[in-house]
Amino acid sequence: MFNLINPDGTVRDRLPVTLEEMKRLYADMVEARVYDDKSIAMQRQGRLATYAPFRGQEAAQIGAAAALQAGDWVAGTYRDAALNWKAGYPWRLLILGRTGDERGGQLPEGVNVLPPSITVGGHMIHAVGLAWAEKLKGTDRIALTSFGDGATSEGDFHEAMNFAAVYETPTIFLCQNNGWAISYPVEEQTRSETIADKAVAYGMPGIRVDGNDVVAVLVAVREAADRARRGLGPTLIEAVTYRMGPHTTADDPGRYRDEAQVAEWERLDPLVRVRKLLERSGAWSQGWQDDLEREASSRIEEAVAWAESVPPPEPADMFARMFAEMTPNLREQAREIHG
Amino acid sequence: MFNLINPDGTVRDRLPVTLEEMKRLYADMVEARVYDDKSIAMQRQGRLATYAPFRGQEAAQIGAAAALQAGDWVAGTYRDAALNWKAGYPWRLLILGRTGDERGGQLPEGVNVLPPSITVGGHMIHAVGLAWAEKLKGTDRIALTSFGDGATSEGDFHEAMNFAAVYETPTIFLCQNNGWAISYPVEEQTRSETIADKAVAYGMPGIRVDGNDVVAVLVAVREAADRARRGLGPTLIEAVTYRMGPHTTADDPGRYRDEAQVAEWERLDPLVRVRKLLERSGAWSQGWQDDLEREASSRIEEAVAWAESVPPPEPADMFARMFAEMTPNLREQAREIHG
Amino acid sequence: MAELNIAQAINSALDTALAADERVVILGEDVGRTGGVFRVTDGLRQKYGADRVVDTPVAESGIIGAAFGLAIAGMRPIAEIQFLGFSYPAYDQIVNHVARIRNRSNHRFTAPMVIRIPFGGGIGAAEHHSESTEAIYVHTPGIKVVVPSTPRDARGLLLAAVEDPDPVIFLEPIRLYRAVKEEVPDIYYKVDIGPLRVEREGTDITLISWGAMMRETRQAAKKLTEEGVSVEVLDLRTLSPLDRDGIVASVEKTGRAVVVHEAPYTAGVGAEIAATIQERALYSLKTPVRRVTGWDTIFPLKRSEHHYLPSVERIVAAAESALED
Amino acid sequence: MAELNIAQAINSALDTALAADERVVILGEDVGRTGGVFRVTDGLRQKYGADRVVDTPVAESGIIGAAFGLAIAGMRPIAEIQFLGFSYPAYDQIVNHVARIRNRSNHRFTAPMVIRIPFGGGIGAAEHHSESTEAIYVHTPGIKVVVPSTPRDARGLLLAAVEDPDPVIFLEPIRLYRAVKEEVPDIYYKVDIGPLRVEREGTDITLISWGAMMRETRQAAKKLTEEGVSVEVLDLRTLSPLDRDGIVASVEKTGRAVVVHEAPYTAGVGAEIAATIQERALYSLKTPVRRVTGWDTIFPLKRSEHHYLPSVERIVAAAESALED
Ligand SMILES: Cc1ncc(C[n+]2csc(CCOP(=O)(O)OP(=O)(O)O)c2C)c(N)n1
Ligand SMILES: Cc1ncc(C[n+]2csc(CCOP(=O)(O)OP(=O)(O)O)c2C)c(N)n1
Ligand SMILES: [Mg+2]
Ligand SMILES: [Mg+2]
Repeated sequence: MFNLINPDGTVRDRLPVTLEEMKRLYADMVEARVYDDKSIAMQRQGRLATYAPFRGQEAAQIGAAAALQAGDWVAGTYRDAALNWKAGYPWRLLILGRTGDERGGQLPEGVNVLPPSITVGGHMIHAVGLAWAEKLKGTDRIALTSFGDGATSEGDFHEAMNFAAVYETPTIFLCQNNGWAISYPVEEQTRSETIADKAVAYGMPGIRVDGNDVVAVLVAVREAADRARRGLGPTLIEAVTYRMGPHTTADDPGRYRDEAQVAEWERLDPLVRVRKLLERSGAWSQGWQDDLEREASSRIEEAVAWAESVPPPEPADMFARMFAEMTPNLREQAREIHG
Repeated sequence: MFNLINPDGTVRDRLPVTLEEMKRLYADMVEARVYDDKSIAMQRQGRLATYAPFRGQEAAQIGAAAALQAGDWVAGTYRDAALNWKAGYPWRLLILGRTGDERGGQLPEGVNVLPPSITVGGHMIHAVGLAWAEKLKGTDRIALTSFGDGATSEGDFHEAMNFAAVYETPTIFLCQNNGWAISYPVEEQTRSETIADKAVAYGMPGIRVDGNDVVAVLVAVREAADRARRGLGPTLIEAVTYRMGPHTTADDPGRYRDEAQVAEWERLDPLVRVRKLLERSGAWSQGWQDDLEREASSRIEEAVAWAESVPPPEPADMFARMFAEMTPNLREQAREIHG
Repeated sequence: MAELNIAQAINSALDTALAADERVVILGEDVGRTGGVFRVTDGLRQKYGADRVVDTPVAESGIIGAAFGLAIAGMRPIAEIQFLGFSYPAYDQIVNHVARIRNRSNHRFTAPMVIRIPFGGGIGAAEHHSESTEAIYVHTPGIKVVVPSTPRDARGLLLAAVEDPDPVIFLEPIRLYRAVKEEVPDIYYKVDIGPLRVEREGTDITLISWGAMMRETRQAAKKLTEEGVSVEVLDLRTLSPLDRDGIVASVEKTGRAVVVHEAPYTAGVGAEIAATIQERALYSLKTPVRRVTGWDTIFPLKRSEHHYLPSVERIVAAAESALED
Repeated sequence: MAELNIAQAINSALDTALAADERVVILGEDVGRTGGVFRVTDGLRQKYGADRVVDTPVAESGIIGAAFGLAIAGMRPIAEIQFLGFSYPAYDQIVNHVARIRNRSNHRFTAPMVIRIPFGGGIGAAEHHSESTEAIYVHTPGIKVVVPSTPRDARGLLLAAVEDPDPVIFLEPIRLYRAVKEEVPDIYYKVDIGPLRVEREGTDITLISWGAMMRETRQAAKKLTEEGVSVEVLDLRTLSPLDRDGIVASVEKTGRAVVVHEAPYTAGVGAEIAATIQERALYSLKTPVRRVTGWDTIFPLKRSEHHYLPSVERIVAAAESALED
């Protein structure tokens, strides 16, 4: 398993990032975690719908997004808020979406992140089509799709991997193997040794990386992105990580998993090891940490305030969103709802 | 690639079959080829619907079926008439089916062959469920599913392989890699080195065998069957073979493939090598060959005569076949059709 | 007898079926360890073991296809799909195989299996969690479609479905899982698949619904009754085969009908019901059959859900307009 | 102008679209080298290259999902599924993604793509090759469903579908591919998606159909005309959005209607049409709307096909019984 930063913050190898970059990655992970915590709290207060926390997966998501360029495509899941945010999806729209408002899916022009997919598995092939289009158009854009261990059981994973390999599309398949598909552990989901091994079936490189090591993920995705941009086709990256929280705020992991396992992964926290590394370089202080958290908090609170101030959707919007131009049938129904 | 009999009829190794068994395998392949030829001819005469010839794949099909025991399940495709027949599907019912009569799918009790699947890929998982049931019931029956190279691109292949591995069902996955999915060559369908390699993704053994060598196929399937019966789970077998004829009688392979390729495979004919081997052992003579062909012909002609004598289906059958007991709606419609 | 809600009634039916017939196995995502995302299979794995209550990979086509094989080889599988919107990856297996094997083999092979699927909106869920696409399965010959709206029916219909020699899709109204309780016999009893249930008798107008919309329909009926209207309420319970005789008999009596469903308007099951009524009872009809349905839009997220779901007011308004004719 | 059959008209539209807009790409099983199993894409790969007319693996979900991604990123994909019965593995992609991205992203991302699918029975084909399950797509908000029955409409509707900013399922009646020829303009022209075509005007009864069943419907109309009946014939051409106004206008004039389709009776598109007519034109109706449809059975194999498909006789009989009222 490819890894650069040890859990205690020591490094295996010279890191291919500057200290400034390292601090940026850390700051982003902190901000993501603040968002995660706030989202859970807001769900408890009844202000947000069911939420799928990513705690423990910050390194995989921030590291991957940090390796992308503006204009690259991202197609991820309901658990990928940190990835999507780092790729340009504003907190305020993510939050608006979670209040149950379709306008949360309307990304700013230029941000090529698809609104997260809620069905498991269906979106991976989209990143193949997106990348294929860029290849046909002759741009150097690529597409990254992120998905869970559970998603690799879906037939759509297989078709997506195969299409990407066959047409050599510039696609990165990023599997966040977080140990669980809701209550079903990854050890039972498949008998392949690793998820990275599955790349063999498609003649594609398969890389296994420590998903709690933000730099290792960054490097792995960057290399895959380079290959993709150079026309060498797709890569599967398995980022080995862990879902520290429940599947969603509606889930009770006590029903199916051992606290001991959670405690073990607690030791491997993706933020802690970077903090230790920075500490060792004299680049971390409690004051800085407090600043980061306070600033992140205030940005996210602003976003929340904004989202909560968005007037409720008009009934007419529902009809208008179906096609470029409303059909006579929809016009009629929109009139009817207005009474 | 596992292989025992060379194209010239010499052998690589001591064959684990008696001369009598060898003759039986040969006789079955001859009978299958007679059926294939007749089916094409009858389609040309307008007596049978579109037909998918298996010429060139006799060894893969007869060898595989010969390795099974009575009661084992078989779930194959539209091209598997030889396999199905050897597993107990009578010619007369296969032919009745091809006249466009659902009664052709009504196998005799005790013959556990599913009527062939026409959709590509959907039936592989059935063999997982069938085998799983036998495992739960504690019998030593297994299930074999046969499919083409093209079918390995379907998501259902992936889900079937994964379920079989996860639940360790006694299932044999037999891929007849015949080089083509209609007009799409196997080299383009996937970038994996071989189809057998795909087994890695499921932690399953993957065997590549010379599909034109009836004994090699027999041995490979027998070993997989032994493993399955001993509770060691599923196996993927790639039988490398070639579709000598068109995809179906409606297809014109001249549009997409080189005659040179066909000629090359002609030299590897699965019947010829066994004939040469038998010749070398003094067990083949032209007279015997003529007998085999004549007897096969007459059996198949009898089957054809029988199928053609089956009175046309009653309209009522269509309704009665939907459920164990007709719904009021179907009873009404059945009355209506009677005028 | 015990006071049970629908989720508990289904759990009790599953328990009964597992105990009564060792061929019964349950399989689906998260049905085992955690007892299903709605806790409907709670406790069953502990009681019957991991071989009979089986957690599966996230692969809906695999679940249905494997259950189909199990059924053909003599088991009685009960497969769960987590939400109706996730049944689509299994659509091919359901339509092209499950619904067809009896026909394909002229009765030689059959697939006695149940596919349990929670469905419907109203809980402010994420995308894909609110579908009511029962019409696509009602349009599929070879499978039955059952939709309870009461705990008693839920238990009885599910036991009937498990015993049925043919495949049954069993749709469970999420919004009602824990909304209603009633006395449910713990004896082994079945509610026949097919006949509708006349829930309230009346002579002025027939309200027709199923599943979660029965709640609004009942409330509308109550309101109309208070206004002095004599309302007949039909809970269809089975959507395929449809109890056409029951529907027609009611409308022949009342001369007016309102069909209520959550699914989109166009080509929903309401269309079939309205078409049937005009076909067989045109001359009894005093006014067109009204359809009060979801709109022809994607089921919206939480903030717009109340705009989408048929309300008591819309049902009452439709009934009142019908009563004017 | 050239005399073309429907297969040729579609081929000519594809050729025109590929030439006119370099964003257009065709993908599907066997569409390239061999020009499609019905030869509808014949010659296009040779002319436009393997990058624009792309043979794909046998993976319907992959084809639709990849086309969807292509469309979002600015291409204009035309995906082919070989038969309607093979569209089911792609059902999830169509319903859960293709039909929903505009809604999910509030117009930010869209999927302007065409899904071409041959459909319908009558050629004595193997199982799964004769489906007419258009109703399941008509019931799906967010996609349009188009069905030509003439060469001229085929070319014009396909060019309109390629230009449409939203996804269009384009159903091609197999039985008519080579059955009819007519003069088809080679200029770039479009036939609007939506409006039905009044193929024959009349005042006594309206016959409504689409796709391959237009043939039997036309023959029935001819027969009835010979008997002195004034028949109006509607070719719907677009099933979603449905031209309700056009249908209602005709039935308000004639007071009688027969809907003809191959799909099973229960919850077919005929149900929607009958429901709409009774809803909006009840008081014009002299007699119930008749549905002449396939039965609620699996589409049978060759020997029983003639029992299944609506015949000219059944249409005429339904019309005659309607005319008695
Ligand atoms: C097609 C489909 N099937 C089932 C579900 C229900 N479901 C939601 S998340 C999930 C588990 C996914 O696990 P994994 O892919 O590992 O992602 P994670 O939640 O761990 O990030 C399931 C089964 C769904 N959303 N879509
Ligand atoms: C789901 C589905 N998609 C497409 C088809 C059309 N089709 C029939 S056979 C075939 C090629 C299959 O190739 P392969 O699996 O290699 O089997 P072979 O015909 O070579 O035996 C295709 C695409 C189908 N029958 N089912
Ligand atoms: Mg996971
Ligand atoms: Mg092949």
